[in-house]
Amino acid sequence: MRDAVQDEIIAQFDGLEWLDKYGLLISYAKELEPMDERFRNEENSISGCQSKVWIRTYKEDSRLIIDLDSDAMITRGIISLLLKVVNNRPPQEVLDLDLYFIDEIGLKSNLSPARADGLASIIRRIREVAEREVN
Amino acid sequence: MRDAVQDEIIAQFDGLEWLDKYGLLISYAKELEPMDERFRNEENSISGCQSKVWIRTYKEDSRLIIDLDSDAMITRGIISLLLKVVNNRPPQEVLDLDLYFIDEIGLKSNLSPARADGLASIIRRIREVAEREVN
Amino acid sequence: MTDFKKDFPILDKEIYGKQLFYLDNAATSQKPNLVLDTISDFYRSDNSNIHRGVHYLSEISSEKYEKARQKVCDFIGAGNPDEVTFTAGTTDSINQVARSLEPVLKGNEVMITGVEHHSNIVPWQLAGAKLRAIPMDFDCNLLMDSMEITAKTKLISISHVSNVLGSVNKIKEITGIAKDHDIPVLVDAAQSIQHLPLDMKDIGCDFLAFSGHKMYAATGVGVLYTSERFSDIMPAKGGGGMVDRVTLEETTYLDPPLKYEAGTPHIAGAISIGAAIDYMQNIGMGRIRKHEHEVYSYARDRLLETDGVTVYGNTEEMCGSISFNLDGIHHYDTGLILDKMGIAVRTGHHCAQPLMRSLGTEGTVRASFALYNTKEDADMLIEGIEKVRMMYA
Amino acid sequence: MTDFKKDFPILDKEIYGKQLFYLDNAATSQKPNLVLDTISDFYRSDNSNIHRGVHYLSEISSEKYEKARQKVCDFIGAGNPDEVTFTAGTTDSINQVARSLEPVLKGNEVMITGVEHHSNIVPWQLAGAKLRAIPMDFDCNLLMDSMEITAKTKLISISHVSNVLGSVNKIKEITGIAKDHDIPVLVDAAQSIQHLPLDMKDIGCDFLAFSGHKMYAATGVGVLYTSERFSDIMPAKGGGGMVDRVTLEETTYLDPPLKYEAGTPHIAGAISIGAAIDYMQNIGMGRIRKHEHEVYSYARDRLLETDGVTVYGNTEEMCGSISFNLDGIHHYDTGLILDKMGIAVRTGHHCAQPLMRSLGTEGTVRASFALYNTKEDADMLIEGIEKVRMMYA
Ligand SMILES: Cc1ncc(COP(=O)(O)O)c(C=O)c1O
Ligand SMILES: Cc1ncc(COP(=O)(O)O)c(C=O)c1O
Repeated sequence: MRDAVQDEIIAQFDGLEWLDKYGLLISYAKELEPMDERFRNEENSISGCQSKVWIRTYKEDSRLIIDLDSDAMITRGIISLLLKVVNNRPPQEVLDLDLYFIDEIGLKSNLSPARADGLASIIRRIREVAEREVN
Repeated sequence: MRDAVQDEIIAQFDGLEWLDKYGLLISYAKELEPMDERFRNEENSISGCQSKVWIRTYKEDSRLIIDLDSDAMITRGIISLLLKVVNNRPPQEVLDLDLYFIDEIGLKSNLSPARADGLASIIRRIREVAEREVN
Repeated sequence: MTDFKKDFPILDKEIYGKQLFYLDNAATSQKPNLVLDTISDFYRSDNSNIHRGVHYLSEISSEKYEKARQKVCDFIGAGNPDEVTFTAGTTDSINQVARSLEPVLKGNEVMITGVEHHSNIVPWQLAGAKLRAIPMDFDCNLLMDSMEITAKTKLISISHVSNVLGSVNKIKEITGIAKDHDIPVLVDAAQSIQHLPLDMKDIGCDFLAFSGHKMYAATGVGVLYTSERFSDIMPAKGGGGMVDRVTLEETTYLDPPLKYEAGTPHIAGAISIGAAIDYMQNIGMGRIRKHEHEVYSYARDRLLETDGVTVYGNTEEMCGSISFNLDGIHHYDTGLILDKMGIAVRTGHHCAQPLMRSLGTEGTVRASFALYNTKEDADMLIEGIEKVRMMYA
Repeated sequence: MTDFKKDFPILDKEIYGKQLFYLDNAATSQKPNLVLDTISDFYRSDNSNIHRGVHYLSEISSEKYEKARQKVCDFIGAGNPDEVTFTAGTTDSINQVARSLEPVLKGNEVMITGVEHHSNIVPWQLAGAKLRAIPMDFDCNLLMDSMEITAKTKLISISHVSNVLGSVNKIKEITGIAKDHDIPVLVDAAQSIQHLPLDMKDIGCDFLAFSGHKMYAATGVGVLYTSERFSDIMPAKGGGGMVDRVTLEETTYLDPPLKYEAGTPHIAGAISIGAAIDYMQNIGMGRIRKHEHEVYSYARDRLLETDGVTVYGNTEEMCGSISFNLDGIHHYDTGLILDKMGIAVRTGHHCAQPLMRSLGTEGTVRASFALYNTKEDADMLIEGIEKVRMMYA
């Protein structure tokens, strides 16, 4: 099922050269609200990434609120896009989402288990949280 | 330096097919006087061979007498040829010998360190004994 | 039956001016074009170190390596790919288990069989375990009823198929008994992975070891399957790629499979195992089994019919190897003469000295078959044997 | 200077539509045609298991394998080929030594340096030894005068060249000191064997470890040199090919090198190391050193001149790797962007977490050079870095 937010992201990246895509990711990174320093700790970190990634989640009005941050800009940029798509939705919706934009804007390689980047780990973690909230 | 005994062996093998060479080796094997059972023991055995090989040596009138045997016929045949060339000579002569017949009758591969057959081990052992007797 | 020989370039070879008949497959198998091309393509267009790389080649290499792991997982019916680690071969796999279990094995006992390869004997001795063998009858059938499990038995480690006899051990019976005693089981599949379909869920063993080079893949690579149940044993080796946090004082490890893969693995080798699996699965394991069974039975029957030949071992199911001797003729002589007729067999103790002692021989001649062997190869072997006998008449 | 790139087919490759600039050689090197053809020819016309074979292919394979051992022996100036054993790689080599020396090391100390790769840290921890590091200054020069050898120091194990910094450690000074205290020395030559001429007689170490895949040869193979002085240590692994007599009660071993080569070795891999040595010697190690030094110094100087770049380490002699960071830019970002320009570098901790802690960073960008790299590659790297900086401006 297509989803307006993802389609808009895809349209933005469409036809861009790699360096321009990364430029765009960097500008998205700059938009992302940084996570409060005191939450950027070991406990909230997601392992298996080359850059550090921190996650916090909580429920508000039966919606899943996700706060993500990273010390690397490109990871932040990807995180920023990801949050546009998954943040602030009912947990079941998060679980049902098909994150096709990742593949379509050319970041699929960042998803491969081989890549230590850990976009896959981030998504896996979000799904786990959503699953827990649904049950 | 050419040597009459080796040259005769070479002439005999010259032009033969492999199976005929082996046939000839088998007939040489049958000529070889078997070593007395009681000497075919662990102590006299040469390791590193796929077939068992036993060796006894002693000096007689300043000549090195070598007694060799094996449980495999082709090894016995080779041993039989080898003894024709090296047996019953002064130790220094044994050391000086160039055993070119092995190469020329096509048994060089049996000499290679790779081949576990151990013709190389047998020759090494004979040389060691001769060396000891010279010193 | 299609002619699989055409897929293996080496089998075209002539030696001493004669066509090669390769019957030393239990020692190592030949490689099909698919495997050769996969290795070559890897080095020519993907080669890079894997994991933690940010660049394109590293990503491609990592992906192909992990895909090979997944293929092995599916091929042996493992629960998940984390149970599959690449090693340097069967011997390395077994040594790793021996090393990891050493704290438990030291001063205790490992139960093996009387047909084991040295690689399933010496590692346990180095780990400080005593060995006991499941008794067997004259035909080398394991006598399960006489197996003496004691309080000291901490592991059962058995070959699936004997590399000497071709006898197939009933490993499911053994895992059944082991389960009753809660003893882990290692299966040495060096001689079965290329012949029989294997399913970890069905067999129910805890460890499985095999080599790439005997299953149409590269040398220097193997597999160790470790059931999830044992995902917390100590790694046998330390190094890059398997650690989480390292200080001079203390180190923490990643989860399996990475935890068990210290250092740069044999990347090309692992990928070649994937290709070998593809090759076998393209034919179909059932079809391979059927063809091999036909050729093996034919060869065995012809040997049994030949005068002056002693064939060793006789169990219900058999595959791969046949061991024999010509009466009154040294196995080494037989091997040397067959070689000169272009027939490659192996002779000697086949790294199974305890079995040789049970058989009452110093060594045997072993002809061992792969999927590309045919009845014609068996006929050549018999012809060769007749010639050897004539030479000794 | 001839263009060596033409000998390496992969270097022709385009990625993301751009020419590949491969600067990840410390992780693994690419393979010249000579090595590729040697591997392919082996599998296509010689492949067989080695030792104890009576047949033609086995003999050819054994001969080529032993010839490779002799080449390694000559290449590193070992006393004799029995001191050379083939392993699965540097990590495996070091683990074998750790396993063999465990009785001596357990509860005692191993002296390392602060720049070590995890593969020269974790094996000693697994063997139950405590680690101490030779202190170093800010530039990562080892401070030999501050090295504290105690009665518990049973081994000194040091890398010849740091895989992170490219710093060359003065191993001859260390073997000198070690000799005074009668302590054995292991040299991890993973990052020097491909760059610097090595001579065991001159260096005077007891063990030397390196990997094939970093010296233009196959993956999954390495070397362990063990000085004759240590020819009687226990083997780290047990299995086929290394035993003399095996019973269930007791096993006796062959002499080195076979004693240390349990199981079927990586035959094709060992032979590929021989071919890689031929390739390097055809050029000449002196000529390689001269060319690499020129390119390395040029690249390092250009990096030092570039604004906003921090370069780590600074020792008298350097080769191979250069580690750096762009101020305010995460190493991972730098690596990802360089990748998209076709420039392959590695980023992260490079399996040297203790060193990262000393450098006060989570990770670095590492460009590492091989004999085929040129000043043009260095220029591309600088150009790439400028672009990264612009994107973050
Ligand atoms: C200095 C050093 N030691 C050891 C190793 C481990 O080598 P391998 O992964 O080939 O076993 C490496 C390679 O990364 C290294 O650079
Ligand atoms: C039954 C069995 N186990 C173990 C091994 C050892 O395999 P590798 O030499 O590949 O480590 C072999 C191979 O000879 C074997 O046949």
